[in-house]
Amino acid sequence: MSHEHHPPALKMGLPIPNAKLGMWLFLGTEIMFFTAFIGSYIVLYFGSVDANGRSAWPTDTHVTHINILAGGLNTFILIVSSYFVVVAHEAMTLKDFVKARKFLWMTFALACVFLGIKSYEYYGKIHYDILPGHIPETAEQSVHKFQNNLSDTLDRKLNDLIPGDAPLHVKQLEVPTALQDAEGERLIQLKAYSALHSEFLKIREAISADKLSMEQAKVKLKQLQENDTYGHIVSGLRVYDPIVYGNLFSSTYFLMTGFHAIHVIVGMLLFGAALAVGTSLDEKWTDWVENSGLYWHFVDLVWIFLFPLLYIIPGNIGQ
Amino acid sequence: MDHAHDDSHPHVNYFGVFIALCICTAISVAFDLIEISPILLVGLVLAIALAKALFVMTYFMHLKFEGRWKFVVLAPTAVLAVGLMIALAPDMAMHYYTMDTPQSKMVVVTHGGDGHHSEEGDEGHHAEEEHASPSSSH
Amino acid sequence: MSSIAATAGSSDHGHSAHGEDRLALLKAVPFWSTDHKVIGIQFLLTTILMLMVGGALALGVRWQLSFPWENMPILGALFANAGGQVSPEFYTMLFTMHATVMIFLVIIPVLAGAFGNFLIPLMIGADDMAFPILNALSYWIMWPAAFCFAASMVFNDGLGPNAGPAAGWTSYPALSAIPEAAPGSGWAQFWWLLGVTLVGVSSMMGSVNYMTTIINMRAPGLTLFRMPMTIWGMFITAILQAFALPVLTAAGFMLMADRVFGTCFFVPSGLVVNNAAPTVGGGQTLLWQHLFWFYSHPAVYIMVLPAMGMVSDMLSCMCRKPLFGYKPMVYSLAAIAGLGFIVWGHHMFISGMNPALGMTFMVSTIMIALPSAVKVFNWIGTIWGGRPVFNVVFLNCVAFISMFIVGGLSGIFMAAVPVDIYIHDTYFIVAHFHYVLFGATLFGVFGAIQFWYPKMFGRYMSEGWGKLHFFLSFAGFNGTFFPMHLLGVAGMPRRYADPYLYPYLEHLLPLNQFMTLSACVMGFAQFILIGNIILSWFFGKKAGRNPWNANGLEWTAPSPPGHGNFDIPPIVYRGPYEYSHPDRESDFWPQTEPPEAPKPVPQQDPEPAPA
Amino acid sequence: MKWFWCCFFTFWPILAVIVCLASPSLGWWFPGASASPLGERIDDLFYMILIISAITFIGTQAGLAYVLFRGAADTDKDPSHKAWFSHGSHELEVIWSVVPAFILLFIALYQMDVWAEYRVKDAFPQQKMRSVLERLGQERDEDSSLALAEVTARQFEWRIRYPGFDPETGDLLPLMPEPQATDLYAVNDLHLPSSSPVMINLKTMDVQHSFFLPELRIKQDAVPGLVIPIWLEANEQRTYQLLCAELCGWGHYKMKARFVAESEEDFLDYLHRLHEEQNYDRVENSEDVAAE
Ligand code: HEA
Ligand code: HEA
Ligand code: CUA
Ligand SMILES: [Cu+2]
Repeated sequence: MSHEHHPPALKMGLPIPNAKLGMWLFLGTEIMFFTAFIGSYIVLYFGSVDANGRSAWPTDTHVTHINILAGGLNTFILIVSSYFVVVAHEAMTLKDFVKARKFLWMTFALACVFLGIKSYEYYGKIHYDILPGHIPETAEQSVHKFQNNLSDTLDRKLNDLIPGDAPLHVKQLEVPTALQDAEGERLIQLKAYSALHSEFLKIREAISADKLSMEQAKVKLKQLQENDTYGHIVSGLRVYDPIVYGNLFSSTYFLMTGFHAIHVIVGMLLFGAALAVGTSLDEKWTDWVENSGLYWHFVDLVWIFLFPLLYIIPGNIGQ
Repeated sequence: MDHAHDDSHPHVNYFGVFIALCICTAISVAFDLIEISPILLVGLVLAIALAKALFVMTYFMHLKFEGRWKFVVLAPTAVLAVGLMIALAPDMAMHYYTMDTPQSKMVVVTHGGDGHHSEEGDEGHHAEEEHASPSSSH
Repeated sequence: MSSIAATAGSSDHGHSAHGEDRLALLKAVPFWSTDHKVIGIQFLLTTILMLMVGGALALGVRWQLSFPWENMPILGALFANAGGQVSPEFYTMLFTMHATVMIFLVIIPVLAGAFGNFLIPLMIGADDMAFPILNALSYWIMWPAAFCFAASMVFNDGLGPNAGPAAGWTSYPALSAIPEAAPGSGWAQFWWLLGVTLVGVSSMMGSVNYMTTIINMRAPGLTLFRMPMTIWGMFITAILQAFALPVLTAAGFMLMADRVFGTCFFVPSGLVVNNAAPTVGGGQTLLWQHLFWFYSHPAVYIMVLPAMGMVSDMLSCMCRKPLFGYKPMVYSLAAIAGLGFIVWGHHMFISGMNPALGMTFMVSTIMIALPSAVKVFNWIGTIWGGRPVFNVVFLNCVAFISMFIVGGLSGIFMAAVPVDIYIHDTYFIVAHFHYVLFGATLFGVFGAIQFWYPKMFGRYMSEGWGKLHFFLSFAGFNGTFFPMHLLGVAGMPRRYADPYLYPYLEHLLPLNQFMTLSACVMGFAQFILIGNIILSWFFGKKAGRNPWNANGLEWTAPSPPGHGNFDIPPIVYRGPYEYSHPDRESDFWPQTEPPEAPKPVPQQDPEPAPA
Repeated sequence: MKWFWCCFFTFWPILAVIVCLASPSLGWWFPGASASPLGERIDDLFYMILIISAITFIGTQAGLAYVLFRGAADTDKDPSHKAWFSHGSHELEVIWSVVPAFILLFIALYQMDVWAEYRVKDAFPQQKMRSVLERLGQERDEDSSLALAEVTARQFEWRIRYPGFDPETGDLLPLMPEPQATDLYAVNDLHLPSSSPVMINLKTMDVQHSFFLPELRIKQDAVPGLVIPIWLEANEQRTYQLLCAELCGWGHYKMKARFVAESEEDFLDYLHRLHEEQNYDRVENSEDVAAE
C-alpha cells in the first residue's frame, strides 16, 4: 500500500495516507459515473413528452410497480449499515477488533437484506414483465403481445404433450393422430389443447385483420380462462395494458438500481475480505476498513438520491 | 445500541447522526403519504436528500475533520455533475425541434390512481389508460 | 552540440558496471512487474507495436481512397476476401479500427501509460507509484482490451468484408445501437464497446494512481510550482481522465445494454431499420453524442497536454534556457483543461442540437485558443535567445510547435459554427485532428523517446537515424495531411469508401494518390524508429546519469535507475528550469543541488556502488 | 547541419502558403462559388477566418524561424556564451493574451448572425417563404407548415414527400405532418423553386444521416425521432449535388441524390407530373400484365 519513505516533516502533499486520498479521488470518478446515469434519467424523464408536450413518463406506482415502502425500507437499511460501518471503524481505531468484526458482520448482513429487498422488487417487475423491450406502448402492441404470449403458451403445451425434437409445425400435424391413440388424462389434455388452438387461430385472424381491440382481447381472454376444458392452460396469461415510455422507464430503472446493486456487491466483497481473515483482524486492517467504509458511505449516498428520484417524486408527481 | 458513544479521535455522536438520518427518511416517506403540492414535494424531498447526503459526508465520511483538500476534490465533481445535467437539459429535456415518435403523438390521460400502496396488486397494470390517437405513422 | 556534447560523454565510464542492471529492466518487460519503470517500458513497446497496427489499417484506408475498388496488396490478401478488394463494409471497419487503435491503444497509453509511468515517480523524486499493483493492472488490462478490439474485427463471418464494428470511433446510435442497421456488426460492436470500457478502466486506474502519487509523494522541497511541466501535464491529464472518463464508461454500458438487453436509452421508437419491425423504444440518440463528447473532447486534450508538458521540458533543456513564462504555462494548461470541459458541443453543431447551445459552445470553443496561444508564444519565447542544440529531440519539439499551430488554427475554422456547417464531416476535420494528434502529439512523443531513452536503457539513440526518421516522417506527414485541408474545402466528405462517385470530387483522385504515397513514406519511416530503438539497446553510445545536462530529478538517478529509483533520496531546492544562470559556471543547475554549495560542481555524480 | 534545419522549418510554411495560393486554380478549392446567399455569407466568414489565421500562421512560423536562425547564429558566434537567462516577461504575457483574446472574441461574435439565421426558427426568412407558397397557390391558413417538402433519409436513399393537389379545386395543399392520401413522392430527386427561400422538413426513418448540399454550403443532420426544418435558397436554376455527410452504414458513400432548383412554374409542373404518374393506374396495361 502506501510507502512512507520520507520523514514526515519533509513530506510534501496532504496529511492523509495515499490509500485514503486514492479512495477519495476514486469516489470523485464514481460521482461522475452515477452523474451520467442519473443525469440521463432526469433529462429523459422530462424529455419523454406526449402530444401535449408534457412529460408522459409512467409515474403511477400501480403501473410501474415501484414500491415506495420497499424503497424506504432499503434506505433505512443502508443508513443503518452505514452507521454500523462507522462504529466498526471506530472500534478498529480503538483496537477493539471483536466489536469491529461484530459490526462488520452486521453491515454485511444488512447488505444482504438490501439485496434481498431489491430482488423482491425486481421479482415484482419481472412478474409483471416490466422489462426493457418487453412493454407494449400502444393498444396495438398490447394485443400483439397477448397473441405472442398465447402462442408461446400453446407451443409449450404442445411440447409437453408431444415430446421430441421435431419442429413445432410437425408436431402440430401429429395432434389428430395423437388424439385417436390417446386415452384418459392425456386425451383430456389433448382435447383441451386442440380446442384452445382453434380458438387461438380465430384470435390470430382477428388480430391480423385489426378486429380485436384491447378491450375485446381482455374479454376474450376472460372467456378463455373461464372455459372448463382449457381454462387452466391460459390461467397465467394476461393482457398487459400499454405503458407509454414504459420501456425507457424500465431501462433507466434497471440501469440505475442495477449498477447501484453492483456497487453494493463490491462493497460486500471489500468487507468480506476483512471478515475472511477472521479473528486475525488487526490494526493492519484499519485503513482497509476506513476506506471500504468511505466506499460504503458513497454507495449509501447514491441510494439517498435514487430513493427520492426514482421512488417518491415520480410516485407523487403524476397525480 | 449505546455502545456507539465510545469516544474516539473526532468526537462525533454517530448515533445522533444516525437518528437524524432515520428521521429524514421517515419524513420523506411521510411526504409520500400526505397530500401536498407536487412542486413543494419535489423541493422538500430533494432538500431532505441533500441534507442526508451532507450528514453522511460530514460525519460518517469525516469530511468535517479533513483539511481544505476536500473542497479541491469535491468542488470540481459537484460543478461538473450539475453542469452536465444543465447542459443536457436544453437538448434532451426540452425539445427545440418537433419530436417525431409514436409516443410524442399520443395524448396520455392519467386517471390518477386512487390510493398508493396496493402493492403488486392482483391484476396487471390497471390505473393508466392511454388513448392513442390512432398511430397513423405507418 | 555545444554544451551537451561537451559534458555528456564524461560520465559514461563510471556506469559500465550497470550493464547487468540495464538488462534487468528489460528482462522484466514480458512479465508481471510492479515497478513503474518496467510498466512504462511495457506500455511504450506495446504502443509502438500498436502504432504499426493502426498505421497498417490507415494504409488500408489510403489504398481504397487512391485506388478505389482495386485489389489491395498485403493487407487485402490478409484480411479482405473477395480477392483482396476493399468492400464498403470493410472500409468502414478499417477507419473505425484505425481510429480506435490509434486513440485508445496508441496515443492515450503512450502519453499517460508509457511516459506518465516512467517519468512521474522519477521526476518527483518518489521511489514508485502510490499503488504499484494497481499500476501493473492498468497495463495488463490493456491486453484484454486489445483482445476485445481484435475480436471485434474477426467476429461474425470471420475475417471478411462483413465483419467488424461499423459505426466509426464515435459510434453514433442508432447505427451503433441497432444490430440490423449495420449487417455484420452484430457482436462486433459489442466487443468494441467492451474494449473501450476496458481501456477506460485502465486509464481510470492510472489516473487515480497518478493523482495520488503527484499530490502525495513529491520529494521534500518539490512544491507545486517547482514541478516540471511534464508533471503538470500528466497531473492535469489525470484530472481530466478521472472526471470525464466515467461518463463515457457509463454511456458505453448504456449502449451495450441497448444492444444486448433490449433497453432503449439511445433508440427512439418507431424506427424502421433495414425493413425490420419498427423499434420499440423511447430514448434519444443525441444523448449518446452529448455523453460521448463530454468525455471525448476532454480526451483530445488528454491526448495533447502531456506532450505539451514534455515538449516544454525538452525545449528548455535543449535551448539551455529557462522556460519562458513558467506560471503562465501552468495556468494555461489548467485553463485548457477547464475550458475543455465546456466545449464538447462543438462536435455537434449540425447534429440537431439546440441552436442556443451551439452559440454557447462556439464561444467557449473559440476562447480555448487563448490559453493555447499563450503556450505557443511561450514556447517560441523559450527558443528566443536560447542556444539551441539542433538534435533530434529539439527538431521534434519544433515540429510539435509548428504542427500544433496548423492544427489549432484549423480548429478555429471549425469552431466557427457557420463555417462548420460546410466543413463538418469533410476532410478538413480529418486534416485538423491528424495535425494535432500526429503532427503535434506524436512528434512530441518521438522527441520524448529520444530524450528519455538514455534514462530508460542507459544508452543514447542514434542521432543520424533519428534525423532521417524525423525528416521522412515530417515530409511524409505534411504530404499526407496538408492536402486534406484542400480536400475538405473542396467538400470531400469523410468516411466515404468511394468519393469519386460524385462528379465534383473526381478530379481529386491524383491528389489522393499523392497523399497515399506520402503516407507510405511516413509509414515506412516508422521502421527506422523501431530499428533505432532496438539497435540502440545493443549498440548505442553509453549514457551516464545526466546525458543532457538537464536539471530534473530524474537525471540524478542512475541510468537506468534500479528498483526504488534513487540511490540518494533527492531534496529539491529550486525549479527545474534554471539553465544558464549568469552566476554559475555550468549552464545548468540541478534541482537537487544545495544552494550553499561552496563551489559550483559541474558534474554532480557521486558514483555510488551499484546495488 | 543546423542551418539546414533552420531553412527546413522556414521552407515548409512557405511551401504551404504557396500550395494554398495555387490550389484554387488547381481545382482544390470550393466546388464553385456559393450558390446561395447564405452560402455566400458562410464563404465570407471562411475567408475572414482564413485571413486571420493566415496572418497568425505566417506570423508564428516567421517568429519560429527567426528564433531558430538567431539561436543558430548565436551558437556560431561565441560557443562559450550562455543563453539569455530569462524566466519570461510579464508585459509580453499580457500582450499576447489580450490581443488574441480580442481577435477571438471578435471572431466568435461575428458568427452569430449567420448561425441564427440558419438555425434559429424565429430568425428564418418566414415572410419570404410564405410569399413563395402563396405564389405557388397553396391554400394556407395561419398555422399550416411553411415547409414545402419533407425529406426522409433512409439507408441508403432520400425519400421526398411533397404535398399534393386538392382533388376538387386543384390547388396545392399545405404539407401535413402526417402522410396524406394526396401526397406525392419521389426518391433521390428533390425539386424546389429557386431564387427564394424555401423550407423543407428533414427526417430519418432509421439511423442518423446528414443532408449535405456542398454547392449551397448547407448541411444538417437528420436525427432519428426529430423533424428538423431547414431552409435553403438556390441562386441559379440548375441541378446540384445532394450527399449524405454522416456515417450511416456501409452504403454511406452512395446516398447520392440530386437537388433540382427550378422556376416556380417548372416546380408546379413537376408536381403535376408526379401527380399524374402516381395516379396513372396502368389500366391499359393490365391485360399485358395478366397475360404474363
Ligand atoms: C490532440 C487533439 C486535439 C486538439 C488539441 C484539438 C484542438 C482544438 N480543436 Fe479539435 N478535434 C480533435 C482533436 C483535437 N482538437 C479530433 C480528434 C476531432 C475529430 C473527432 C471526430 O469527429 O472524429 C476534432 C474535432 C474538432 C471539431 C469538430 C469539427 C466537426 O466535426 O465539425 C472542432 C470544432 O470546433 C474542433 C476545434 C478545436 C479547437 C478550437 C481546438 C483548439 O484547442 C486549438 C487551439 C490552438 C490554436 C488556435 C493554435 C495556437 C494559437 C495561436 C497561434 C494564437 C492565435 C490564434 C488566433 C488568433 C486564431 N476540433
Ligand atoms: C493518433 C491518432 C491517429 C494517427 C496517428 C493517425 C495516423 C494516420 N491516419 Fe488517421 N484517423 C484517426 C486518428 C489517427 N490517425 C482518427 C481518430 C480518425 C477518424 C476515424 C473515424 O472517422 O471514425 C482517422 C481517420 C483517418 C482517415 C479518414 C478515413 C475516412 O474518413 O474515410 C484517413 C485517410 O486518409 C487516415 C489516414 C491516416 C494515415 C495515413 C496515418 C499515418 O500517420 C499512419 C502512418 C503509418 C504508420 C505509423 C505505421 C506504419 C506501419 C507499416 C508501414 C506497417 C505496414 C505493415 C503491413 C501492411 C503488414 N486516418
Ligand atoms: Cu446516410 Cu450517410
Ligand atoms: Cu473537440
